[in-house]
Amino acid sequence: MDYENAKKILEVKHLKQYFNVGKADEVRAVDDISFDIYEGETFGLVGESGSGKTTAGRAILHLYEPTAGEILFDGKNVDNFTSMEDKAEFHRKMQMIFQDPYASLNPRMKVKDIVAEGIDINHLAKDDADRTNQVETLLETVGLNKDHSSRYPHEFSGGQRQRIGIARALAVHPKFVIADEPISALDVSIQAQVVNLMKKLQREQNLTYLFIAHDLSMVKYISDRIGVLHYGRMLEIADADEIYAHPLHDYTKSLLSAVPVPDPEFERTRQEIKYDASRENDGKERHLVEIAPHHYVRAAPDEIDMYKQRAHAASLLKE
Amino acid sequence: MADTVKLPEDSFKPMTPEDRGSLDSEKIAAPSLTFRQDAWRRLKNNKGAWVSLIVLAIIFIMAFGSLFVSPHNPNAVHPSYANLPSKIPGIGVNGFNGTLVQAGQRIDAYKQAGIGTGTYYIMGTDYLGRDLFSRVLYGTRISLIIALVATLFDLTIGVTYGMISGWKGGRVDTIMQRIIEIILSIPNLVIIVLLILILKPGMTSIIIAIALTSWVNMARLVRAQTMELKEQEFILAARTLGESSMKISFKHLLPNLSSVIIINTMFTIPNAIFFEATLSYIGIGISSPQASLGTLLNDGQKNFQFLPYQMWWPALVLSIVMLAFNLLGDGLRDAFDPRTKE
Amino acid sequence: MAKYLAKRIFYLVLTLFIVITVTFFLMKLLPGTPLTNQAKLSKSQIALIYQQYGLDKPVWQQYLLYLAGAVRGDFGTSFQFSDQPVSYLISSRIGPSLQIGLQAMIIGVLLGIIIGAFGAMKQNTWIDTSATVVSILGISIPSFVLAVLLQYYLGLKAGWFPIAEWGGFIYTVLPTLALGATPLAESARFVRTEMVDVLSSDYIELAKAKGLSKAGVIYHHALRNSLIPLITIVGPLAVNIMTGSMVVENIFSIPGIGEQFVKSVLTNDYPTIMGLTIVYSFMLCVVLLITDILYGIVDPRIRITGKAN
Amino acid sequence: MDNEKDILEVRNLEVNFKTYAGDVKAIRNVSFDLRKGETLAIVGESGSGKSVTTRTIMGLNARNADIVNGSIMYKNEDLLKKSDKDMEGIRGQDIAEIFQDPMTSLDPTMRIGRQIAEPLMIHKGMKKEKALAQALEMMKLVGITDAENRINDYPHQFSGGMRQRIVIAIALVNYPEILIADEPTTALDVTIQAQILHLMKELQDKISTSIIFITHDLGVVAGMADRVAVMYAGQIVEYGTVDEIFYNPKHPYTWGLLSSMPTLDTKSDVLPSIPGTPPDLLDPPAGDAFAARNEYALKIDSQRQPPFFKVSDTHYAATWLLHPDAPKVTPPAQIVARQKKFAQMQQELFKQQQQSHRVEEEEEQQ
Repeated sequence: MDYENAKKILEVKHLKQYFNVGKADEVRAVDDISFDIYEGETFGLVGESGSGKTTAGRAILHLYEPTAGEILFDGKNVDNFTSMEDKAEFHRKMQMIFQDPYASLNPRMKVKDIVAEGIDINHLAKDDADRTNQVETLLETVGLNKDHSSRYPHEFSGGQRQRIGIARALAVHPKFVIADEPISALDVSIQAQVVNLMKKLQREQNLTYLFIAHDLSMVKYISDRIGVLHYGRMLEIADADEIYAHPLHDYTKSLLSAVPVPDPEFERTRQEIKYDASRENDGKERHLVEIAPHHYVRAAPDEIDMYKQRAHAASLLKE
Repeated sequence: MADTVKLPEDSFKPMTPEDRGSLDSEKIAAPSLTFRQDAWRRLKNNKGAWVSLIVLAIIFIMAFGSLFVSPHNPNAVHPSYANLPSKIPGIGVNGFNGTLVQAGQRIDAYKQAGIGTGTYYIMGTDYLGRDLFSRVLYGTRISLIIALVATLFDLTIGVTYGMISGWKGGRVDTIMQRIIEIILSIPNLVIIVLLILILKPGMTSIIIAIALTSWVNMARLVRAQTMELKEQEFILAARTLGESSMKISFKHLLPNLSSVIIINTMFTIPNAIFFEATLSYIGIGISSPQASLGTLLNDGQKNFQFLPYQMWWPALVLSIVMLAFNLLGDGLRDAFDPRTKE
Repeated sequence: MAKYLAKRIFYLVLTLFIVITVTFFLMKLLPGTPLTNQAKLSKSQIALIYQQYGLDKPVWQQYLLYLAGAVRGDFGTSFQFSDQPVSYLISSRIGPSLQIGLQAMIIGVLLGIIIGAFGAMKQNTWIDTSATVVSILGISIPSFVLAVLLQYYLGLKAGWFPIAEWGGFIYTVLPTLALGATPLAESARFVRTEMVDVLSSDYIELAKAKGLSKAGVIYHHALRNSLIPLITIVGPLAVNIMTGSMVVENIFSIPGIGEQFVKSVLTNDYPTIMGLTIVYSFMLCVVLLITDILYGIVDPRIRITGKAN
Repeated sequence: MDNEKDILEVRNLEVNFKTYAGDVKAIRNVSFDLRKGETLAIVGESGSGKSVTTRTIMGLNARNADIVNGSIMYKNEDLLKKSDKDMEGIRGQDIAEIFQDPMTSLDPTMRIGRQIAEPLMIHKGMKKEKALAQALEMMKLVGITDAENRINDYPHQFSGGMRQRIVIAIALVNYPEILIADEPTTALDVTIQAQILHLMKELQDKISTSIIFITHDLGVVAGMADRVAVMYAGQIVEYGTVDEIFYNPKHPYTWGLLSSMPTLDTKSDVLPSIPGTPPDLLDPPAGDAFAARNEYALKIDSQRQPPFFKVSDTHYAATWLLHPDAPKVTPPAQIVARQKKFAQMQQELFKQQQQSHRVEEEEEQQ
């Protein structure tokens, strides 16, 4: 990844998203996370259920009012958007692909109206014919045909629905797309279709992705850089290849060691690494520290040396 | 096995694009059914609901048709024709042939009253000689109007209240729910009685009173459903596209709430009819010469011991209307429930 | 739990306060006084009576006095029966109402559970159909129609039960049946739906996979899980019974508060109407509170966190 | 293929589901065996019929299911011919099942100790105290910490992983001969999944039960299974030992499945993917159900269903590509690499065998 010439499209700074603040059941879904996303890259966000990855995605899209922290999109603070134009532009440039292909399409609307929703809101079509034309082009882009436009969502399979969802997001020509577990509800043979489609679109339309998932092999495959989320905290950020080859944080190691691989030989010799999560709550102040170039680990001041040694051992650091 | 069968010669040529044409894997095999068509299909399979729908249609047509065509004037008093039993042309069964038992003997009441053989009172007459059938039609009409108007209020107030409460959430929701809880803590009938006392008995007061109390249930159901829908990803998708709350409510929420609303309406209508009947029965609802099913029941009950048909007829009609709405509501609930899909 | 209870009791008091306030001012809006039904009286007599009822004071003072009285269970004096305090009217009549109400509730709900459970177990058979017919009829036939029919056929014609009298248990049978029909139908319907739902759940599948017999699955797993939610409809059922009792008590001439309420409404006896409104609301609030607490006790998922809903 | 070691033999099973639009042919002529002590994985996508197969074995199919044909032989008796009463005796005693979602498969209102003890009380006629004592042992065995204090807890007080351990305890408490695991880890996170799979293997050694493992995750299969059956559109399309399926797959669908999953090393820019969607079983295609999505499809695929062709004694695949007259095709790159590895493994195995042969001969000579 060429960090020197890359432009930051999204900067998340100390984002906190708490629910039921001050009540007995307060939930710190996202607890002070910071990361940047560069234009044109795919940033993978992995974590187990309850790690706050979906909440983080929604908070970035401003579907929630953040408890604290800043989100800069294209250098502008998202919180400061007050005028209707600013907000509309933000919603055009940042789009989302959802997890559940069944719940993400309104069952009472025809496919063409679902896809055209963004076009209608932003008045992107000159007239009805233009609208129809745009919708049909979009459907073809995602591998469906125009006959599908007058049907209802329940007539489609999961993979087809997911592609309709992608067409809806693309309708407003976004620059940045948050994909919230877009393939986890799909069958294996369909997952590859959707991932290939997303990659193709990225190349053709120069999209930037925030790819949220719990399937580590797929995240590794599609992402340039990866952030590991655990209990609402970012534990490690690095290049995709590097984090998989040389994870520095114990949690990342444990997570990687648990991924099942479709290779019986490998599976027979696999060693799981156990991780004791209670260590994270020992009361020490921890922050993301750049241990090796562009490789960040959440560490307490007295742990930095330990991580640096690990980085040395993996020859990520030169003398 | 397969080797023994002679296979066509070109069997093992790779499939050509033409061959593939017939094997479209993106094709949708099942017939295209919209949500509404699908629900309609399931409703038609439900005999009870289907019959109820027809019965209700007939009752509606008769009740409102009697505005134009009515066998007799419902308010025309004929003291000499008082308390005649049912007489239906062509039916000779006791109870429907104009005879009644008086002092141990079955006599023809019509002959006794000096009425020609061509005159029939299908449901008999009341103590003032008014045609009961016309009065039942008239009463049904009043009951239905009250129920429908009250339901209209219920739809507007209840649906709006529920949607706002569910959509806004947080403190707004808490306050709105507290209000509902307080209303629920007073029995409905007590509230209605209080309101009618203030507004003076009559049709308008009953409609207002029922409308003001019956929306609570609708509001609660709509709220619960809205809260569920609010978290659905298609609503989130609309929000990420920058759709306004107002537009989301009309484009996404309402269509998806419609089944809940329709089903609940099928239960509020009989409820309103029941409340009206109860009030009129107690004596603070509709007052004569106007008639509703409740007042007819009240009149009929006074003579039930001697002239049971005077209560049987309105009771039968009331029960059938209630039954039909309940069955239709049940049928609709099943029809709209995707889980009953088979 | 204690905190939750305190909160609920606070809301109960608040609700009653609002009910008292609203009814008081509603009644003040009404035309008519205790004297509306009386023959012409001289001015001094009217003044005397006004003074006696405290009607000569400013409205806000009357309100505070009423509020203070209500807290002590004193709802003023009846217009209709002068000299009779409303509280006495109510307390002397609440017994029969409670007896019939409770009997109807218990019999109705118990029978409803049995009918509903059988319907769900024998889903889509004639048993299910007849259970549905019973519950739909119970909901569709108004209780006063049923009451009149019962009175005529079982009381008058068959002579099995006394009609329109009040004495021992035998006198409560017909009103109990008339009143119990709705709770029976409602709970049968509710239990059936819940049970059908429960029977299609994963843990029932697991219970079957354990090798439990059909009866075992129902008895050990399905029944409890479908009966717990029944508690939530006890409140609405209680309302139903209160409403029903107003007409049923009238038909059977039972000296209860329902009959009193109707009588007071017909004679514009405002203090009694107000007193009864408050009593009805109080009873309903208490029922709702008890069911909420009960729900917390019976359902382990709620028990631990100590909060309902 | 009748084998003494076979504990369950499923033959020519056909199951339809009646719907308003017609019969959905959910299982179309499925046969397989389960051997004693082995883990047989049935792999397939949603709707391929894998869950219906296990439900049919358990006798727990939905009301609208219609078993058209077939037999399921267990201990020389056909389970499909057994009465409800007899099946009750078999379920939870001889054949037990673990379900997919641990969050919903436990009774929310019953203490977990009682839930684990229930199969003992039903099948062994144990008294409650004794059954609970044994349930406690089982809880310890499946790794529930602080079991003594938690035996009276309710399901909602446990995490998803712990609940699945409880479900496993319920299934294994009677030491069943056959355990059916229907996607037991799909709802769990990877780290928890790894723990549960580990636990299952450990318990299989201790209890020596045969497992039918239903899943769509080939990664899980690679670690769990001894033999694998791949299902597509209500039929088994390929079966063999785990090494044969993963290193020497013959069916294009298996090829597609294996190569469309990226491994941690996959670098290519485009993932090989299977185009389109599975066929609608309301009206299954006449020929090979996979033909429409198969880039290697032959003319005959659209006309005739392929029979099983033998690859080895243990490995069969239903594809016309194995017919002697069929053209030779080159599978996707990833599959070629896998096949290379398989050839190597075979060679090594051959060498080893020869070596041991030689050793034996030498020993004999001495």
